[in-house]
This record gives sequence, structure tokens and C-alpha cells, in this order.
Amino acid sequence: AGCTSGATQPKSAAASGTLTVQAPNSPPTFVDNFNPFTGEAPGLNIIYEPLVASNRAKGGQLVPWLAESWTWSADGRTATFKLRPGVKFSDGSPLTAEDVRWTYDLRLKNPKVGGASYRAVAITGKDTVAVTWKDPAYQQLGDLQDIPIIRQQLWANRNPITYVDKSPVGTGPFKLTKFSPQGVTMTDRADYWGGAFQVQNLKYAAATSANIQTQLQNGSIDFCTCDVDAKSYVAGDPGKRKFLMAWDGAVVSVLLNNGKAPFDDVAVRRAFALAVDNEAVAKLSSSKLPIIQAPASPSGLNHHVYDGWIAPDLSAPRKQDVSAAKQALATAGYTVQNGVLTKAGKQYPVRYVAPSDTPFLKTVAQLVVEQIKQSLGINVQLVGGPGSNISAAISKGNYDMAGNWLSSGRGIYAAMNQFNGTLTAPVGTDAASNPMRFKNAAFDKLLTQMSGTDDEATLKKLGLQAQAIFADQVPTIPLFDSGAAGVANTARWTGWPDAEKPDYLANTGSGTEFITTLKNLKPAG
Amino acid sequence: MVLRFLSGWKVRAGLTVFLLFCLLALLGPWFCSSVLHISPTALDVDSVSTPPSAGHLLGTTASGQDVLAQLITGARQSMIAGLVASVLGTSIAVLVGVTAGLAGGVVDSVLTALTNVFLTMPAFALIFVISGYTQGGGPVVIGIIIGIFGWAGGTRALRSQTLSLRNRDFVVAMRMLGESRVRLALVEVLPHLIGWISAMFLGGFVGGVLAEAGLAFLGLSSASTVSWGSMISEAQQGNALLGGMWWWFAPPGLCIALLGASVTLVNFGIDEISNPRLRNARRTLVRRARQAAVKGADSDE
Amino acid sequence: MTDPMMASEAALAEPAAKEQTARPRRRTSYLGKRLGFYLLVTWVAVTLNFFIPRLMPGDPATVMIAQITQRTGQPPNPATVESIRLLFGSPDQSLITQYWGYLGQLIHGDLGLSISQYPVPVADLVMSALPWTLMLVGSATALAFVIGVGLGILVGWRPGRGLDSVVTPLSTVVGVVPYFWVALLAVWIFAVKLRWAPVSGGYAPDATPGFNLPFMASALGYGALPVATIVFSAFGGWVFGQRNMMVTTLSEDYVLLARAKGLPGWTVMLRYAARNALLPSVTNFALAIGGLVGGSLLTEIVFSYPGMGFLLFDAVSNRDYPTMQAVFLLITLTVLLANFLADSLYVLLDPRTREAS
Amino acid sequence: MSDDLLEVRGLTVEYVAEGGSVRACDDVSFTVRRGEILGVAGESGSGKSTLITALTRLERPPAVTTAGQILFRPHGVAEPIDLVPLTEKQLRKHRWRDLAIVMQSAMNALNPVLRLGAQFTDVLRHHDRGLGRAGAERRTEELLSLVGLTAAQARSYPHELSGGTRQRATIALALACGADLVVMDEPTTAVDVVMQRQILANVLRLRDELGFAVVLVTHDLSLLVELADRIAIMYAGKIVEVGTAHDIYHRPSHPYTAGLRASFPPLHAPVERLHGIPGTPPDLRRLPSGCAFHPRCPKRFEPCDSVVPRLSAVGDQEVACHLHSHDRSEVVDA
Amino acid sequence: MPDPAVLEAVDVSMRFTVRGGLGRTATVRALEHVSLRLHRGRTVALVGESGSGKTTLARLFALMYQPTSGEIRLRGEPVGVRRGSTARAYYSEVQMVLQDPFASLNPMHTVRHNLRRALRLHHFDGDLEERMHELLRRVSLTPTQDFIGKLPHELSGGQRQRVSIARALAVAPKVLLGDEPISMLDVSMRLDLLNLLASLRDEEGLALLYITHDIASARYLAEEICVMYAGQLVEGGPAEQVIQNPQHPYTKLLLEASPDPARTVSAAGQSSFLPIADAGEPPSLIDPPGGCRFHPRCPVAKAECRTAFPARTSAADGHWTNCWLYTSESEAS
Ligand SMILES: Nc1ncnc2c1ncn2[C@@H]1O[C@H](COP(=O)(O)OP(=O)(O)OP(=O)(O)O)[C@@H](O)[C@H]1O
Ligand SMILES: Nc1ncnc2c1ncn2[C@@H]1O[C@H](COP(=O)(O)OP(=O)(O)OP(=O)(O)O)[C@@H](O)[C@H]1O
Ligand SMILES: [Mg+2]
Ligand SMILES: [Mg+2]
Ligand code: NI
Repeated sequence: AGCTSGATQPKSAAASGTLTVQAPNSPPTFVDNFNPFTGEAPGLNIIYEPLVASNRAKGGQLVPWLAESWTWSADGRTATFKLRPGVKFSDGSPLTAEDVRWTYDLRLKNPKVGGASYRAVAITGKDTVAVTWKDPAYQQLGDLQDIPIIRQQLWANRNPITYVDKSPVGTGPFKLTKFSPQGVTMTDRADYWGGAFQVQNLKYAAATSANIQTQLQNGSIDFCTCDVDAKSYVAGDPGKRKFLMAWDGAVVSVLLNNGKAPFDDVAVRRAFALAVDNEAVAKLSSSKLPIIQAPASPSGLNHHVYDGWIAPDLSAPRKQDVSAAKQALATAGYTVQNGVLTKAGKQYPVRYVAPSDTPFLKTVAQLVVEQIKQSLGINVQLVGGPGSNISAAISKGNYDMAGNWLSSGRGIYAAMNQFNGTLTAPVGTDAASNPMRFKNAAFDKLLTQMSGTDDEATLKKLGLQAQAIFADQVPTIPLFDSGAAGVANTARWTGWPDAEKPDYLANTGSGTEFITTLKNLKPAG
Repeated sequence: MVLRFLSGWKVRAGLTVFLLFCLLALLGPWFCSSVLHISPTALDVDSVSTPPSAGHLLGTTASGQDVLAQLITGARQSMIAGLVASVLGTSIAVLVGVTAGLAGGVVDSVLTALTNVFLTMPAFALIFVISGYTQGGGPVVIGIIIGIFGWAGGTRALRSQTLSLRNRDFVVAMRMLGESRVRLALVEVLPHLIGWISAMFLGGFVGGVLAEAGLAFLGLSSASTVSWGSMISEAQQGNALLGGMWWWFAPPGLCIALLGASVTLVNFGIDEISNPRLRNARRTLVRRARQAAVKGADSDE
Repeated sequence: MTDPMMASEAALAEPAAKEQTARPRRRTSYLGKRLGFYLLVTWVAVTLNFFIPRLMPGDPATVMIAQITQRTGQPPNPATVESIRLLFGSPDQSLITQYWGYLGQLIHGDLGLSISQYPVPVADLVMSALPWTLMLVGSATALAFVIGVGLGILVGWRPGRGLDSVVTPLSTVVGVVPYFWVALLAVWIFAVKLRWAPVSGGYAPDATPGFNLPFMASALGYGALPVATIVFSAFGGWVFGQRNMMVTTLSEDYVLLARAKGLPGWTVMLRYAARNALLPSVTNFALAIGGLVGGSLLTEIVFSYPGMGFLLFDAVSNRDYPTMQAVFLLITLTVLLANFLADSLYVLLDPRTREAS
Repeated sequence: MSDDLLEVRGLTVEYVAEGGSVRACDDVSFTVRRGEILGVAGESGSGKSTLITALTRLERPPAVTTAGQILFRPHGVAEPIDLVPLTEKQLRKHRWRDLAIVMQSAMNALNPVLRLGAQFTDVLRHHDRGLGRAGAERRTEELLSLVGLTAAQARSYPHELSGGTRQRATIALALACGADLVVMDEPTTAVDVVMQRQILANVLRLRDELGFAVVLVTHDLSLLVELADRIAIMYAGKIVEVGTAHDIYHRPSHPYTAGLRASFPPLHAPVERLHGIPGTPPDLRRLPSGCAFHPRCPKRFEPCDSVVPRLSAVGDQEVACHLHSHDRSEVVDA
Repeated sequence: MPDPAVLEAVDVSMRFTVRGGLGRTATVRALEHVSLRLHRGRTVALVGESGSGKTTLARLFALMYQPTSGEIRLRGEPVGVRRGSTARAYYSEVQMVLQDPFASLNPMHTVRHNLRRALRLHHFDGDLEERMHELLRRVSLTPTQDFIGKLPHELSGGQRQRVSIARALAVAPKVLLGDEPISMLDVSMRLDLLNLLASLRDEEGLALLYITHDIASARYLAEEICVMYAGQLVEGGPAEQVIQNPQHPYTKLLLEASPDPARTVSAAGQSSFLPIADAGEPPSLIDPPGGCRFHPRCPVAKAECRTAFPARTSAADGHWTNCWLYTSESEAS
């Protein structure tokens, strides 16, 4: 004893209304830049707020945020937003339609800020703003949640790219009070439009994946969205420690490079998918969670988020079927020689890239490789490396198989759009979208149709067709449903969302979701 | 000389352990698969994170891999990395250092400048960067990178040794017989550097093993092969210590330490040979002689 | 690689020739040469540091897009991708043009803007990280040196005795235990189990950096464990080298003569034997300082210490070339500085290398 | 008897080693009188340095004094002190004050990182606690001037001085505390003949002024003959002959002495073909049986290879040779 | 002097550039205008104090450096530093025996290796083994089969020096340069080696350069003695002449200082050490005194001694000196 402030439990913290969380992205130190365009300081995503948000716990349902409501024009190209009254920036000035217009317009004018899928923006009334797209854009509205609204007065003379903002002014419920590279402290605002919060002080502590577990264990952090050994953490004090799974729609999958042999051949993709036992993978991957993650649907959609959207015949996971897999390979003319996939005398060695700094992806990779070796006799070469290398390899198409999580919780269109063949790029050039390089004309056509409707029934119908193509073409091998795991200590704060069926996701990485989480917290006892 | 080298307990103990490890590296994988019938990569989904038991003598990892099998196969990877690093590093060091020392003049200046550049380069950082680039090309690639960036330190010592050897009388004498430079270098000078070279080699070996472990810890080792470093790294990522899984965390570290210790012990011996002043009489002998002297003096009276 | 046998050599430059009768004739040209040499080495190192990272696959834009994809659960829309590419993607200029630009910037002391922390100047990042590393590794290196050399002197003074036969093998074995393994164990024992020290970080999150007591106390508390682990791993190397130097020195006639003079044991040990046996260690210490910035990678990662090592790790992960280059440059400069220091120290400490009066 | 400053009796020094010990000094006995110069000559490896270090109790492992006495009678001490059983601490009282040493190579004997003056003052002040810094410096100057050096040289580091100057300085250092006995191990082998003579002339003059005794070790017998009062000849760890310089030169009794004497070509006398001593000095680890010199001895006869001759008086000299054993005296005549 | 010189140094000077601790450089003027001739079947002894440049001259003869000025001539032909086979050709005529027998044999190689390399390098095409034994016999290392397989550490100093000589002889040289070949040997073994050298000279007709500190041994072995002081030759001539009738004050000093027990013959029983005046030390060669370099120590120095190096004055018997004392005389006469 006798040492250090860090290890001691801030017991008095609850009394003073302080919540300590791990900063999103877990950097070891923070950099004092709260510029909403370039900054990465913690808390940035709750200082600034967008017009709309989506609730991933509800299948990506759009939620009004700074906009109270919106209406679509008949052609589906223009959405008119009605701003919420009484929204104030943290400097006390009110949010105006001009602020919104200016914010949106900036993105159109400055290509380096970018991110604008719309074509034009205009003020149509005292507190209404119209945003116009090129094509029917019902499915594009969600993009707006990534655009934080800033105050024109402050930013008009700032270069949005190069300005280093140390005293941010936003509409969010907390304002910055203290910055230190090891911790950021924010206090709540009395004049927040969403009402009062019980959490008066919010602290972001620097904690990396290497030490978050210990910091949780010794109680210096109340909440984190993090990949930890939640099972042993919760088991340590089941009464006070809570596991939260933010089902954000993620499906852990094996990405297959559809753009190059051998996985450009659907038979090979099918064979590999059949050769994998996703049940075992799911089980092994859940060894550190208090729950067992469910094997994924062959539709590639997460059961939790897309309950009701998944075709009933695709709801059950694909069963491992070694003989079918072998059959598929044989029919397509493949043989396995010395552990190498061979067709017509040509050999197709397979490389599986997996980031070595994401433990569970590495474990998944090891197991999948092992299973393929066992079932098909193919020696897949496992290639590791730092995550940045692996993402570069995936983006460039320099891989055959890759472990990653996929699928968006922002609605069926967003989920399926990840396989949009028009957005991909050939092997050798960067594909930011669809690095699987999956191309299917019928599938792409369905996507265009989905984009032009906001009728749920139509969307569902198109979704079913898309799923069928997906399950048949196997652009990836969905393994199991996942999400952003998190743990919370209820010693000081209660009111966390339900673990089984949450109404919203507790996730520091997403601003609006985290604000909702914070809003619902109450001091313990 | 060889006998003298082998006479100390340190050298003998060191060599024994070292050879055991070599044997492990050589035969380990075969032993694993053919005798113990365990695979280092197989994942036992049903027994994850289990402590040592009859089924898994050293327990399993968080993903159900057999720790013992990993430890045995890891020996090969770690030692290959160390070996490649030290063979390459020492070879470059000898080539550059001896050439610079013997040739003198412009060649010496250029080679010395080269050495200095490599000395000032942030070696470990660059190794870190480059091995990231190679996407875990396995222990050989890692060893090569470590070797390429790690040779400079020893080169300077070798060069100055060669410089002093170059003007030693026996070299001068052979030169005055008309002996060619290459032969002078290989036959007259090099044998005298054996002590240095082998110490450098062993130092490089340990350095290589440690560097590989460090890189593996940073996530830069090959994903398809198991090395002690990658075991520690995975154990750390798997929170082995917090979870009380000592059987996962402890053995690879201890193995590296043991290997390093054995090599260091051998180095002690080499050091004593190359620097005779370090050899001192066995204390017991001196004490015994002194006691005998006292007794003799007593009986004389 | 460090091995004790290279201990006897001082610095980067030529080992000081022993022809001491030499007179200062061409001192200016010597200094010029020296400076020229340093400049040359710096230039070569800077050049390599520029090109090697850029030969790695991937560019900052790809990494950033991948990060956004992970954070939001879906790839950014094409407009965003476009803007990121515009900002950070492969510039249109050829590598050579970029290189000249970089050199030009360097000459003006401009390290550029960080990419991963855009648009924060790299200089700011470095300045906030450097003091931590200097403090952490600096104090640890110094401490390891003092402890190791002190022990080395003690055991070398009576070679073969009990202390020597225990301390020497033990300290060398300690030196070959993988550093991070020891550090992780230390964290587990002292931070997790015993709770004597914080788990990670450079100071308490709520401390305000600056010259105030709570902050400094917190920084000390946070630094204790990392420093201790470095010292633990590093002191052994000094023990062995110093011991051997000591043993070698003991057989020198002047030590024998000092004994013959009837001087007390301590005087002989310290003033005669250790004073001389220390010389190579001291210059090696100066050289070890050169490894300060570069050597902190593992420590800082294990302890999430906010220093240069972590900065570099982060920069590499994010393909943040300007930051990487700055860190590399700093490492190169510290190494050169350390060499200069070693040179000067040697001259200062060993009168034989000084000019005859 | 009271004239004897030092009496060495049966001194035996061994280098202990795993494979058996080496006796580098074997049953060595001799006396040193006050104020005399005793020369010790012998070939390389005959144990001269070993003798010197054992005499001053400076032997270091693996050297161990296994037998014998060193009876030392410094001024002001009535009873002779046996140095052999003394502890390091007890010895420290006598070191330098009574017993000083000059080493073979002054370059190595002076601490390279301390100025010359400092190496004087630390010993001066250690042995005379009352002496202040200034006093010690004054004394240093005096001492240096004894050997013809200046105060300025006290401020030099050893490496800044020439070999001869350094060697003179170490001699001045040896005189710092007024020792009764100064032991010198080849003090001039590293310097030139001219400097050698200058240094030794200095030693001789100082001896006459200060009255200390000198044990001087060298392998240059011709020099010793000029310099020493008495000379002891060592061969393979044993003293084979002791006598006055004159006797040793003109009437060598031991064949080895005779051979040694004939190994120096004359400078002025007519040149004749000389032959030195055939063979090579023995390896102490494998000494020949009997008299160690017998394999090289031109006059060896039957007991030489079996019986070790003891040192015994023959006239003024002492010789260890069967030629001069009392019971064999007839053989000499024959 | 009947036949022409086999090897000669003609007016050679040698300067070394040395580097000090902080990179300072200085020039060591190790040899100044030295000429020396070696003749078949004759020994020239070169004596002088340590650092006077004796080794430097020997090394110039051995073509280890290129002289700064002047030249080395082999049978009248100037030779320069060379490499490869031309170097080998030179070394087949000129060989050197170094001072330290403990250092001049590679501790890792046997006697056989040393001899065989020498023979091989110089294209010996007879029975190698037989020739090696013959060489060992030549240097009295008998029985030869006992020695041929030995490593240096198994040999005594004298034996090693014999091996060095045998190695030099293996190439059947015309000139043997001995750089203090006996100074590291035990007193008792020195004479044997000198005798060996003498017999080689006499029987093989070697031209011998014998470098030594010990003027008495020079007298013993050599016909001719040259005295060197601080890089300059100051006196030379037939051995007996130089010893018994030294001209140069330095030679006189050297002779006075050399131990000579015979001097005490008269004073029976009492040691009578002959002290000499404190004559200072040899100068630094980096900034040597001008003129005759001995002048600062010279008891009879004159004004011109400081300014210029005296010309050589020769006597009829070949005894010469470079000293102002005699220069003026000869000029006067
Ligand atoms: N440290 C040692 N260990 C073992 N043997 C030793 C050691 N030092 C000396 N000897 C042996 O002791 C013997 C005597 O050595 P010593 O140094 O006394 O001879 P020395 O007469 O002084 O010779 P030198 O004239 O060469 O100085 C030698 O045979 C030597 O081999
Ligand atoms: N390679 C060299 N570089 C620089 N200086 C040298 C070199 N060789 C010799 N010298 C210098 O030249 C001078 C003459 O040296 P040399 O070795 O020829 O003397 P020496 O007469 O052989 O001396 P000794 O009797 O000690 O062997 C000395 O001052 C020496 O320092
Ligand atoms: Mg000796
Ligand atoms: Mg010489
Ligand atoms: Ni090294």
C-alpha cells in the first residue's frame, strides 16, 4: 500500500456523480484535438451530435436526434428536416437552421472534408432544412448520422482540416472540462436539450487492450466496450459486474477473395463453407464470454438485429458437411494434392490472413485452418501480422481468405450493400467497400431497387431475394453472430441496458448510443 | 584448449542444456507428432484453458491448444530465428570487420562508415517496421531481418581486433614470406578471432531469440508457426496471468531464459579462454594449500 | 546485440590512437571531419528511415478506412472514402519528390503534421512523448548502470568468492529472461496481486500535467514499476562486463603497487582498481543512452506508457510516416549524441587520451 | 645478527592448479643486511618475481606461500617479525613504511588515471595522518628532486612521462616513507642502457644517503656484478649460489653461475667464441630429478640426477651443488 | 669493401603520420637520410637507443613501408613496395627475423606449417619433408622429428627463435635482417643463437643485418657497427674500431653506460658502479632538435651542432662519424 492514486478505487466518485469509462479505440494517450473532422480525442462523439441516429438494437431503425422529424419528397430525392427546438450549443448559443445548412454545405464545398452523399442543401423555413440527393435516397439517410453539426459562427473562419480545436463547442450533453493525455474529464450541461443526466462527471481513462482487464478488475474503470475476458471478469463478482453485448449486427465471417482463383469459383467457396464447423468456431470464440455466440445464418445477417428479416429457411446455420464439401470440389474438377488445391494441373495455394493483434480473429483463423485441413486435407497457410498490414492486404485483394467481422446494423440495405459489386475494385487496387470483390448482377440490381424504397414490406421482399443469392453464392463464410462486447461495473452505476434484449446498445464508440446509455444511468444504492 | 574449455562446470552445464535444446529443436516436432501424438496447432474446443492433466501434460491455451506441444515445436522456431540471426549477423560482422581491419585505407573508411550508419539506425524499430512488411514470413525471415540490422555492434570490436592482429609479429612474418592477403586473413588472423566470433555468435543467438520473442510479442511473428515468443504473446493476449493460467504463460519464458542462460554459461567459458586474466584458481585449492601450509608450520615448531 | 566483449571499445569513431605525443596541428579540420561524419551518417539514416517505411504495403488512407469500417460497422460511404484518400492517400508526387520535400522541411526544422493525429504537428506529439521516455528509460538506464557497475566492482574485487559465484551467474541469467515476460509478471505480481503499483500509464488520469506535487508524485508512482523492470533486466549486463574489467584490472601492477603501499582495501578497490576498470563501462553507458529512445518500445507497450516507443508503435500501425520519421530521426540523433558523449567522456576520464601538456 | 634486516628461511611458494602445483620458490633461504644491495639473478621463469612478491607478501592466488619464514627486523623493532603469518591488516602497518617495492614496468605500476603527485600524496598521507595536503605536496617535491625530477612533473599523468622518468618516479615513490628495505623487480629492463645507468647510479647514491637495503632482481648478471654487494643466483625456483659480487664473477662455484657468467660477451676484453649454457631452462611443472640443473650441466656426475643438493657454505659463499658438498669435496679435486 | 652491396638503403628518410586522441595529427620523423649497405657474408650491427629508428630501417629493408625519400636497392636495383608475386620474389632474397620469438610464430600453427608455407610459397620443388628436416637440422633443432610437429607453446624462446630463423632460411635468402633477434631470449641461450647466425653468415654467405641494443653482442657478432641516434646514423665502421675508439659523443656515452663487469676487475671485492652524468633522454621524433639531434645531451656541443647536421668524416679504415667535432678538423686538414 502507500502507492499511487491510479490503483485506488475512486469510491467517492459515485457520490460526486463520476463515471469512468475506457476511451473508444483504447489509445494509450490522448491528443488534445477536438476538431470534429479530424480529431480523435475521447468524448468527441458525444460533444457533437448529428441530425439523425440509428438504433442498431432495433435493426438500424432511424431515430430523430437534432432533427425532430423529416419528410420525404415524392421522388424520394429530398428529405426536409425539422430541427428540434431548444437545442443549444455548449457556449449557450442556439442551434439554427443556418448552422445545419452551413455544416452540410461545407462537405459539399470542401472535398477534403467529404462524406456528403447528398447533392444540395437548403434552408426551407425558420427551422427546416432540405437535403437533396441525386437518386432516390431512402437508404442514404443513415449516412447523415456521421455528420456532426457544428456552429457556423465558430467554424466559418477556421480551416476545418488543419484547425486544432482544444475547446470544443457542440450540442452534446457533456462539455470538456479537463484534458490530460492520460485522462479527459467532462461535465454535464444543465441546458442540454435532452434533459438532465445523473452522470455529472464523465471520465475517459487511457487504457489499452493490454491492460484494460486489470483496470477493470481493480475497479478503476466502470465501463468499457472492449474485447476482454468477460467471463472471468463477471465470475469474479457476479452481483456487481455485468456483461453487455452490443449486438451491432456483426457477423464474424471468413472473407473469401471472390476476385481471384480459387475463390472466384463458387464451387470452391461452397466447399470451404461446408467444410467449416461454425458451431465449434462459435463455441471456441465464446470461451471468454459468459454467453455462447450463435452460429451465423448463411444469409450473412445477424439474428439479433435482423430478427424477422431473415428467410426462415436460412435461419438455421449451415451444418458442417465434409462429404458434400468434397463432393462439391470433385464435381468442379478439383483435387487435393499434397495439401494443395489443384485443378487441371494448376495448383492453388490458399493464404488465410488474420491480424495477430485481434486475438479472437487469430483463434478463429487457427480453428478454421485446422478444420479445413482435417476435412478437406488442404493446408491453408496462415499469415499473421499487425492489423494495419492485414487491412492493407484485404483492401488490395492480396489474400485468399481473411478473418473479419461484417454486416452492418444499419438496416438490411446497408448490410447487403457491403457486397455491392459496383463499389468494389479489382485485385491490386484498394477496395474500401466490398473487398471480397463479390460481383453478381442480380444481387446489385436488388440493391438498386432497395435504395429506391422506404416501404418495409418491399424492402423485406427484396431482402429475402438478396439473401437467397447470398446463401447460394457464398461470397463469405458467415461463422457466428457477434457484436461489440462490453462490461460494466454496477458498484457505482446501474441502469445499463438489458443484456439479452437491449433497447439500445451500450457502446462508447457510437456517440448517440453512448448518450442514450449515459442518459439511463443511475447511481447505485 | 578444447579440454580446458570443457573443464569448468559452467561450460559443461551450459553446453549440456544448450545441446538438449538443440536436440529438442531438431527432433521436437517429430517427437510431438510420432511419440506424444499431440499437435501444436490442433484446437481442442472442448478443453479450453485447462490446467495440466494427463490429457494435456502442460494444460491447454485459451483456444484449447496443447501447451506442451507448442513448447516443443516452439523451440525449433525460436532457435531457427536465433540461429539465422546470429549466423547472418556474425557472418556480416566478420566479413566487414575483418576486411576493414585488414584492408585499411579507403576500404576501411567505407566499411567503417557503413558500420556506423547501421549502428545509428534504430535497429529494433526498423526490424519492427520491416517484419511487419514481411507479414510473418516465419522464423527464417525474422532471423534474416534481425541479422541484417544487428551485425554492426560486433563489427567494430572485430575490426579493432583485426587491426591489432594485423600488426602482430606472426602476421607480419607470414606477410614477409609473401603470403597472400586472403590466406593471411583466413589462416593467420581468423583463427585468433574464434573466441570473439564465437562469443559474438552466441551473443547474437541469444539476441536473436530474444528479438524474435519481442517481435512475436508485438504481433509480428508468423501466424502459422508457434514460437516461444508467440506463445507468450498469445498468453498475454489471452490474459493468461490474470486468469491464473501459469502453465501457459510461464513455460515459454522459462525456456527462453534457460536457453539464454545456457548460452551465457558457455560464453563465460569462452571469455575465460580469450582473456586468461579472468581465470583464477579454484578457491578451494588455494585454501587447501594455505591450510596445509599452516599445519606444516605448526608441525615444524 | 550487446555483448560484454565489445565493452572495451569506446565510441563510434576510431578508437583513440595512443600516440600521445601528437600535437594539435589540424584541430579545425578534425572537427570539420567529425561534423561531416555526423552529418553523413545522419543523412544516410534519414534517407533509409524515409524509404524503408514507405516500402511497406498499405497507406494511411487504407488504414484509416479500415478503422472507420471497424468503428461504425460498415465501410464509409464513397464520398468519405474519397475525402480520406484525398487527404492521406498516396500523394501524386513521386517518392523522390516527396523525399526532397521532406529534406527541405527537415532543414527548416519542420517535422510536418501527423497523419494519425491529423492535423496535430508531429513536433507536438514528440514533445509530449519525449519527456516521458527520457525520464523513464533515462532513470532506468542510469539506475541499472549504477547498480550493475557497483555490483560488478564488488564481485570483481574478490573474484571466485561467494558473492561472485552467486551474483555473477545470477545477474547474467536475469539479463537473458525476455524483458516483456518479466515486465508482465511484474505487473501481475505488483500491480494486480499486491496492488503496490498502478497497472499502466504514465500518471493518474486526473492529475494535471505540470509542475505540481500531485502530478509529480503520481508520475513517480506510475514510473516505479516500469523503471524497476528495466533495471531488473538491464543491470546484469553491466555486472558481467564490469566484473571482468575489474578482474582484468586487478592483475595490473598498479593495483598491486597500491596494495604494497599499504593503502586500505577500499582505497585500492575504488581509487586504483575501479577508477580504471570503470572507463569502458562509462563510455558504454554513454552509448547505452543512445538506445534510450529506441529501446523503450517494449516497456512502453507493456505499461502503456505515453512515450516515444508507443508513439512509434502507433505511428507504424497507422502508417503515420511523418511521425515515424520524426521518431527515427530522434533515435538517430540520440545515438549520435551519445557517441559524441562517449567520445568526450572517454577523453575526459582517461587522461591518456588527453593532450600532453 | 642484528645486522640482518631480513632473514628468509625455507620460503616455498607454489602456484596451485588443478593438475598439480608448481613450486616457483622452493626452500629459499637468504639474508639481507642493513643497507646492502642484494642482487638476485636468474633466467626467466626461475622464480625471481615470485620470490619478490612473496617477500612483500603481495602474492595473489594462485600463488600460495606454503612454507617458510620471512623474518623482518625493521628499525625500531626489537624482535624480528615473521611476515608470513601476518594478516593483510597487520601487514599494512609495515607496508611502505618499512618495506617498499619497485616494479618491473613503471608504465604499469603507476595508476594511469591519477596524476603522479596524487599517487605520492595518498601514500604519504595514509602513513602520516598528520601530514596536510600542502605538506604532502612539499614532501612529494622533495622526493622527486631526489631522483632529479621537478615539481612540474608531479602534475603530469604517467603517460605523459617517458619511461625513464616514470621509473625514476617509482623509485622516488618507494622512498616516500623511509622504508628499510626496497625490493626492486627488474627496475630497468624497460629502459635504455644510458637511462639504466643513470637510474641505478641514483639508487646507489640514495642508498648511501638514506641507508636502506635493496633486493634487486634482474637477469642481467653483468650489471649486478657492477652494482650489487652480494648476489644470489636462482635456478628453477631454488637459490643455487649466494656470494659477493666479486666472488660470483671471478670465482663462480656453481656450474650454472659459471655458465651464466660466460654468457655475456665482453665489451672490451678480446672476443672469443662463447657458448652460454646448452639446453633450455626447465619447466617448473616437470623438474628434472635431483639437481634441476643437471641436464644442462657440463660437470654433472653420478648423484646429480638423484640427490637434490642443499645450499651450504663454501668459504664466504653458499652453493647448492654436489661438486661442493663437503662429503664430495674430493670429487672437486679429482 | 670488395664486392658490391647486396642490399642497400640510399639516403632514406621515413616519416609517419600519427593521430592523437582528438584526431590531431603529427609527423614522426623516424629516419633522416640514412644510408646503409649489406654485403654478402658480412654482418652489420645497428645499435642505438629505443626509438632511434632501428626497426623502421629494418622494415624499410623488408619493404613494409615505402620510404618518404631515398630508396632501397637490391643489388643496385631500386625496389618499391609491391604485392603478390613480385613481393614474393623480393622476399625470396630478403628475409627478416623479428624480435619477439613468442609473437612471431602463430600460436595455432605447428612448426611444420610454418616451414611448409615458406617452402611452398617459394616454389620449392624437391622433397618437402626432407627439406624441412634439413632446415631444422640447420638451426640445430635436433632430433628434428621431435620438433616438426610441435606448436609454439611447446617450445622455449630460443627454440622458437630458431624456428623463425629456419622459416626465414626456407626461402634461401641472400639477406637476413635480424631485428633484435636475441633480446627476448634468456641470457643463457643468446650466445647459441648468435653463434648460429654467425655460422649461417659464414657458411651460406648471408648478408646479415643485426639490430641490437646490446653493443657487446654487436661486437661479438658483427664486423661492422653502425650507431644510430634519433633517426640519424652518427657513427659506423669496423666493430673493433667503433668500440675501442669511439668518435661520436653518443657512441662514447653508450659504451660508458653499457654494463661491463670487466671494469670492476681492478677493484676487488668491492662493487664499483661507474656512474655517468645525468645526460637526459632521447628527444621526441615529432619535433626533434635541429642540426645534430644529439646536441641537447652532448657535453661538447658547439654552436653549429644546433643548426646543421654534420657531414660524414671517414677514416681510412672505414670508420666514419657524423659529428661537428671532426668535420671542422677534416676541413682544416
Ligand atoms: N599465475 C601463475 N600461475 C601459474 N604459474 C605461474 C604464475 N606466475 C608465474 N608462474 C610460474 O612460476 C615460475 C616463476 O615465475 P616468475 O615470474 O617468478 O619468474 P621470473 O624469474 O620473475 O621470470 P622473468 O625473468 O621472466 O620475470 C614460472 O615458471 C612461471 O611459469
Ligand atoms: N608505424 C608507425 N607509425 C608511427 N610511428 C612509428 C611507426 N613505427 C615507428 N614509429 C616511430 O618511429 C620511431 C622509431 O621507431 P623504431 O621502432 O624504428 O625504433 P627502434 O629503434 O626499433 O626502437 P626499439 O629499440 O624500441 O625497438 C619511434 O618514435 C616510433 O614511435
Ligand atoms: Mg619476473
Ligand atoms: Mg625496434
Ligand atoms: Ni552484440
